[in-house]
Amino acid sequence: MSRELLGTLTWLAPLPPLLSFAVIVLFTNRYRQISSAIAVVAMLTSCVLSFVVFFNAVGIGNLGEDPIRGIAYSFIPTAGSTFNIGVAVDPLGATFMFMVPLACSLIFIYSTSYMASDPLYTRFFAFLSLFGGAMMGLVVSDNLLSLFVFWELMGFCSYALIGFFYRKPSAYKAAVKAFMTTRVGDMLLLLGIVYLYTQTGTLNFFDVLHNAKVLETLAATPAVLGLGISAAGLIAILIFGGTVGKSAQFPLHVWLPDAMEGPTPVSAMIHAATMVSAGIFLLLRFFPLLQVGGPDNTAFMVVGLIGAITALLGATIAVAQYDIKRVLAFSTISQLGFMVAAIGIGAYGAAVFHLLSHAFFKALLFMGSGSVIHGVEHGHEHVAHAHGDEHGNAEELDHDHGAETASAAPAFDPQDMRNMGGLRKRMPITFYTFLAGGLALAGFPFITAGFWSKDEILADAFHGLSTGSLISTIVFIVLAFSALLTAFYTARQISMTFLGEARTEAAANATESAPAMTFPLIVLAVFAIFFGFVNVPKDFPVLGALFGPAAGWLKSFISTQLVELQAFKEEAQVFNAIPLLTSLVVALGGLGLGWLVYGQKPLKAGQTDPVEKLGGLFTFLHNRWYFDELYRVIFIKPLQAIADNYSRVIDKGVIDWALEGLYKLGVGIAGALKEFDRVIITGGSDLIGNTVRSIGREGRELQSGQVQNYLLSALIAAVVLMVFFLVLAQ
Amino acid sequence: MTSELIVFIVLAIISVLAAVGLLSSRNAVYAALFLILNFATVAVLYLMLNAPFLAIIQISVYAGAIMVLFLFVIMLLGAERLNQAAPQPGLRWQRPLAIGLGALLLIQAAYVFITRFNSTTVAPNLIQAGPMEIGLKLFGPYLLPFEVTSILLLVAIIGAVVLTREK
Amino acid sequence: MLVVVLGSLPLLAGQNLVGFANMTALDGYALFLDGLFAIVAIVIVLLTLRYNQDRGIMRGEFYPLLMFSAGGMMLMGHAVNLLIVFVAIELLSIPLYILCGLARPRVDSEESAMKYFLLGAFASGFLVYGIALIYGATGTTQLSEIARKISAKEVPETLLLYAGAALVLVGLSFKVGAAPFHMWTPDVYEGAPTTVTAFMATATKAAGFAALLRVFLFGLAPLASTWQPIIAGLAALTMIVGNLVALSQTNLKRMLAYSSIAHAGYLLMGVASGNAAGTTGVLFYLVSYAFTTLAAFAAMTSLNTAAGEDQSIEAYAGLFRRNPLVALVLGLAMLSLTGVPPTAGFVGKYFLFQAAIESNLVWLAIIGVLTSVVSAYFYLRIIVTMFMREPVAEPQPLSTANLGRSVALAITVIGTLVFGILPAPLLQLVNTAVTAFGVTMH
Amino acid sequence: MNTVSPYILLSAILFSMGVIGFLTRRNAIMIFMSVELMLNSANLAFVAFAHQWGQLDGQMFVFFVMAVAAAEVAVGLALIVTVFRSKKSANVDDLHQLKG
Repeated sequence: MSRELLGTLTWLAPLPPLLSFAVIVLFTNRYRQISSAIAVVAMLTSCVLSFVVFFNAVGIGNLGEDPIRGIAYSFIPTAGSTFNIGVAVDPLGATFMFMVPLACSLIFIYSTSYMASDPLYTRFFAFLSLFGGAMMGLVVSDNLLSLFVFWELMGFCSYALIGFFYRKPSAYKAAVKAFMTTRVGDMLLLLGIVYLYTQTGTLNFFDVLHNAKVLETLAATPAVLGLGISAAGLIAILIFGGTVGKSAQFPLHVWLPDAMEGPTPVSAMIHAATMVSAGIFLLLRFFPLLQVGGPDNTAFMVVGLIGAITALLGATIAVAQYDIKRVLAFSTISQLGFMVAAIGIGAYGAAVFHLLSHAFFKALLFMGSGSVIHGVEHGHEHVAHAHGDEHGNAEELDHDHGAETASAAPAFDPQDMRNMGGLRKRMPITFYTFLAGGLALAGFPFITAGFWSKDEILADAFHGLSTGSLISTIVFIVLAFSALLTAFYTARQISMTFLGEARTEAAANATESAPAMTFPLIVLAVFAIFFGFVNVPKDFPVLGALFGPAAGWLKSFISTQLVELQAFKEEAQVFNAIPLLTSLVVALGGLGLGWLVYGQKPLKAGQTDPVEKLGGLFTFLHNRWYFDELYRVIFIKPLQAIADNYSRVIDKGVIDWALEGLYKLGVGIAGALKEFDRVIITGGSDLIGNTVRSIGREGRELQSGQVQNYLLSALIAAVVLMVFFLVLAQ
Repeated sequence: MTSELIVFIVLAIISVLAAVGLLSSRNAVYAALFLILNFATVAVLYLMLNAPFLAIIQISVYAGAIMVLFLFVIMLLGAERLNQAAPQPGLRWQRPLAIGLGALLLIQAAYVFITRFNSTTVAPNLIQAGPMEIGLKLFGPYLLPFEVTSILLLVAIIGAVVLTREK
Repeated sequence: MLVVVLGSLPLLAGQNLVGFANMTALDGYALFLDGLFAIVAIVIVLLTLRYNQDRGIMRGEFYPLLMFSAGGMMLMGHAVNLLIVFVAIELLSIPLYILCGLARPRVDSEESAMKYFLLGAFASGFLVYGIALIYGATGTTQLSEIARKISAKEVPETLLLYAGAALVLVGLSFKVGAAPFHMWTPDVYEGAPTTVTAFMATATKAAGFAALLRVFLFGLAPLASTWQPIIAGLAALTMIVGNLVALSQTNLKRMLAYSSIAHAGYLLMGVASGNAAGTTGVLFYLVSYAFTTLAAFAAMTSLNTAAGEDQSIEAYAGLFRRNPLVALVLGLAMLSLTGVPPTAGFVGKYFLFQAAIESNLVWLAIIGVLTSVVSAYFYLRIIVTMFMREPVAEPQPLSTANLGRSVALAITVIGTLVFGILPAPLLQLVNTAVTAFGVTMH
Repeated sequence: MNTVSPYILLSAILFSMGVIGFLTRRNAIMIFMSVELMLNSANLAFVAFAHQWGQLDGQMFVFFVMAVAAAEVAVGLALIVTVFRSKKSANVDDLHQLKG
C-alpha cells in the first residue's frame, strides 16, 4: 500500500469514535441499542483501519527514520514559522495503533453487557467513544500541540466517566480529584511545551526529536532560571511532569485509586488502554530529549527515581487492600512505576514492551474483576430479592466514613474480597482468564507476557548496574523487591477471590457473566499469555534460538525510532543469568509465599486477613501511606483558608486585613509564648497576647465594605506604584 | 521677590485655605461656596498664566453653571446638614490614614517638582490665547474631540433624564 | 447600525491612515478592535432584547446608550493621542454608569451604578493628572511625538514623565480591573443588569487594554525597562488575587467578576512582555475571552425566571437535567475559561505564556500556570454543580426560547469552539493588526 | 517668575487635598466636589505647562476636561438624586449591599 494511502488511513483512524460521540450526543441519545451499536462499530472500524496501518508499517524497513506522514494542515501561522498539524506513524506509534484500538474494542464490547441496565447507557457510550477517539488522536499526532489537545480531551473524558455515577458523592469527588491532580501535571507539560517552542520554534516531534543537531543544541543550552541543567533536561523534566500526572506517578498518584469509582470498563480504559498509557507514551516520545544528556543525567535520575519510588509505593499499598479493584489500581501504579523506572535507566525498548503487555493483562484483570463484581452482585440480588441496586452503585465501606454511607448501614460491598471466596467453581471462565492475567502480572516464568517484559527491564537495569550506573542500581534493587510484592499480592488476590469456600451467601450464589463479557476476557487472556513471545531476547538460552529471527523483534522494530547520538550509545547486551534468576526468584517466591499464606488454608468467613497481623504497618499501608490526608493538610486546606479569608478581607478593607494578620501573628506568638510560659516559667502573663489581640479587635471595627475602603487600598497601591516608578527611573 | 510671586503666594494661600474649608465644613452649602472660591482663585491664576479665555470659562462654566447645579441638588435633597455625628466605626482609622496617604502622594509630587525648580524656563514667546485662537483650534485640529464631547453631553442629558424620571 | 459597521470593516482593511490632526489612526489594530466591539455589542443587543423584557427594564434608552459606549470603545481603538484616550474613556464610561443603574428602582442596581461612578470619577482624576504631567514633561499629547522625544532624549524632566506614567497606569488599571485597583469590579458586576455586566466584562476590558497597549507599548515604549517590571508585578498580583478570591464565591456573577479580574491578570502578562508576541497574545486573548465570557453570560440570562434571576451557584444544581443546552453552553464556557483545549481559551493562554517566556518573564508565566491550576477548581465546581448534582428546588419554568438569544448563544459558542480548533484565520487578522500597530520595541 | 514650578506645586497640593477629601468625606455630594477639586488641579497643571511650553494645546485639553466634567456632574448628580430617593441618604456608607 502506498505511503499516501497509509497516511490518509492514519488520519481516518481516530475519526470513527469521535464521530460516534457526536452522533450519539446529537441524534441517537434516546435509543440505547442503536447508540451502543454505533459506538462499538465505530471503534471496530477504527481498529481495522489501525491494523491495516500497523501491519503495513511493520513491513516498512526504515519506518524509524521515515515515518508514515499524513497531510498536515496549518493550525497557527505565527510570524516566524507555520504551525502544522498532521499525523504520523513511527514504530512507537505503530505499536500503540495495535494495542489501543484492540483493547478499546474489547472494552466496548464488554461494556454493552456490563452497563446494560444503566439508565445513562447512551451517555456512557458517548463519552467512552470520545475517550477512545482522543487516545487514538493522541497516538497519531505528529506534534506536541495536537497531542496536548487530545491529552486534555482525555482528561475531560476521564473526569466525566469517573464521575459517571454522579449521585454517589464519592464518585464526583473522585472525578474532581482526578481532574485537578492530573491538571497539575498538565500545566507543567504546558510550560514544557511553551519552553520547547521558544527554544526550537517548532513542536513537531520529528523536527525536534529526529534531528540530532537540534537535540544537541538543546543539550548545550543552559536552562532558564539558572537551574544548572540543560534546556533539554528542563524540557524533559517539565514534560515528565505531564506524565507524572497522567500516569499517576508519585507524588501525583493519588487520583488513580479513586478513579475506580467509575464503572469498571472505564477503569479498564483508564488503567490499560488510554489515560495512563498516554503519559508513558509521551515520555517515550520524548526519550531522545532525556537521552541527549547522556546516561545518568539529571533528567534520567529524576525519572528513574520517581519510577522506582512509585513502583515500591504501589506494590506495598496493594498488599493491604480489600477492594478487588483497589488492589488492581495500586498494582497499576506500581507497574507504571516499573515502566517509568525503565525509561529512567534508558531501557526504552523494555519500557515499551512492558507497557504493551501490561495493557493487555491489566485490561484483562480489570474486566475480570468487573465480571466478578457483576457475578457477586447477581448473587447478592439473588439472595436479597427485594434489593435493586444499580450496578457499581455500591458504597465503599473501607475508606469513606462520611454520613452518606451511614444511612445505608449494613450495605453489602460486592467489591470487597472478604465477601468472596470459592468463585472458581461458580465462574470458571472468569477464573481461568483472571488467573492468566494474574500470573502475567506476577511474572510467572516463561509462559506469561508479564514475565518477559519484566525480565527485560530487570536485565537492562542489571546491565546498567554492572556498568556502574547509580540509578540502575537503585532501580534494579527496588524493582526486584516490588516484583516480589507484586507476585505476593496477586496470589493473595486470586486466593481470596476464587479459592476456598464462599464466605458470603452472595458469593455462593454468584453466576458466570454473559458471553459479551467473557469473550473479551478470553481474547485478552490469549494476549496476556502469548504476547511476550514477540520479544524473547535473542540470546536467551534455548528459547532465543527457538524463535530464531523472530526473537527480540519488538525491540529491534521500536529502536529504529531513536537517532544515533554521540552521548548515548547502547551497547549490545550479553545475556546474563543473574537478572533472569532474580526474576524467577521474585516471581515464584512471591507467588509461593502468597500460596502458603492464602492458598493452602483459604480464609474462612469472618477470619481476619493474615496481613492484618502486621499491625501498624498494615494500617499505614491500608491507608495508602496517608497521602490523601497529607495533601489535604498541605494544599487544600491552606488554599481554601486563603480564599475564605480573602473574601472576608475584601469585606473589611485592606487595613483590616493587615491588622488581622498582625492579630493572628500576635495570637500565634502569644500562643507560643504561653506554651513557653506554661512549660518553662509556669504562670507569667498574657500581656503581649492581649495587647495584640486588642489592636486586632480595634482593627476589626473598621469593617465597612465601602467604596472608600476600596479606594484607600487603591491609593496605597498608587503611592507605592509612584515610588516604584520614581525609584526605577533613577 | 517679584510682584507676580507675591500675588501668586496670596492666591495660593487663599485657594489652599478654600480647599481646607471644603474638606472640613459641616454644611454642604458652605463646602460648595468654598469650592467656588477655590475655582475663582484658580481662574485668576489662569489669567496670570496667559489663559484669559479659560479664566472666563472657569468662572462662567465651572464656578457658575456647574456649582449652581451642585447647590441646586443640595437644596433639592435638603442634604446640606452633613451628618457627621454618627461616623462609621471605621472612620477613626480611615481618616488619618487617608490624610497620611494624601500627604505621601503630595510628598512624591513635591519631590518631582522641587527637583525641577528653576531648571526649566517658560517659553520666551507669549502665545495668544484669546477666544479667536481657541476657536480656530477647536474647529480645526480639535474638531473630532469637540464632536465627541458634544455626544458626551448628549449622553449626560439622556442619562440625567433616564435616571431621575419617575415611572 | 452595528452590522453596517462590521460590514464596512473589510472595505477599510489594509488602510493605514492617520486622521483628524493626527489624533486618530485608521489601522489594522483599530479595525480589529472595531470588529470585536461591534460583535460584542451585537451579541449584547440580541441578549438584551429578551432580558429587559424579562426583568421589566422597559427603557428604549438602553440601546442608544449602549451604542454610545461602543462608539467610545471604538474611538479608543483608534486613539493615538492622549486627549482622545481621555475623551474616549469618558465616552465609554459615562453611558455605562447610566446603564448600570437602569434596573432601578432595584437597590443593588443603583448601588452598582453609584459605586462604578465614584470609582470611575476617581480614576479619571488620576488619568487626567497623569496626562497633565506627561504633557508637562514632553510638551505634547501625541503618542508618536512622545515616543520620538523620549527616544531622542529631548525630555529633560524624566521624573515628571515617570510620575505621569505612573498616574496614567493607575487610571487605566482601574478601567481594566487590575489588582489592587479591582475592588469595585465584583460589586458593580453583581448589581448591574446581567447584559450590561457582560458588556463591561468583555468590551470595557478590551477597550482598557487597547488603551494600555497604545499608551505603553507605543507612546511610552522607550521607557519599557521601567514599566515592564511594574506591570509584571501588577499582572502577578491580579492573577493571584482574582483566582484565589474566586475560589470562595457563592454567587456565579460575582465569581465571573473575579474570574474577569484573573483574566485581566493574564492579559497584563501579555502587556508586560512588551513584545509583538505579547500584543498578539493580548489581542487574541481579548477575542477568545470575549466570546467565552459572553457565552457564560448569555447562558446566565437564559435562566431568568419570572421571579427574577437567582445568581447563586446553588441554583445551578442539576441544571443539565432541567435545561441541557444551556448547561452545555455554560459548561463549555467554563472549560474555555479554564483554558482546556480545544477551546479558544487555551489558544489564547498559550500565546500569552509564550510571550511571557520570550521576554524572560518566566516567573510570571509560572505564576500564571499555577493560578490557572487553581482556577480549574472553581470553574469545575460549576460544571460539577450543573451536571452531577440533583436539582435543589422544584424545576422552575424557564423563560422560553427566544430567537435573539438563540442567535447570541450560537455566535458565542461557535466563536469559542472555532477559534479553539481553527485559530489560524483569527490569528492572521491579529497578525495584521499587530503589524499595523507597529510595535516599536525590542 | 520665569518658571511655572510654583503653580505645579500648588496644583499637586490641591490634587492631594481632593484625594483626601474623596476618601474622608461620607456624603456623596462632598465626595463628588472633591473629584471636581482633583480635576480642577489637573487643569491648573495643564495651563501652567501650556504656559511653559508656549503652546495652546494644554489649554485645549483644559477645555475638554471642563466639558467632560460637566457631563460627569450631570450624570453623577442624577445618580445621587436617585439613590437619595430610595435610601433617603446621600451617605456612601449606606451603599454596602454588594460585598464579598
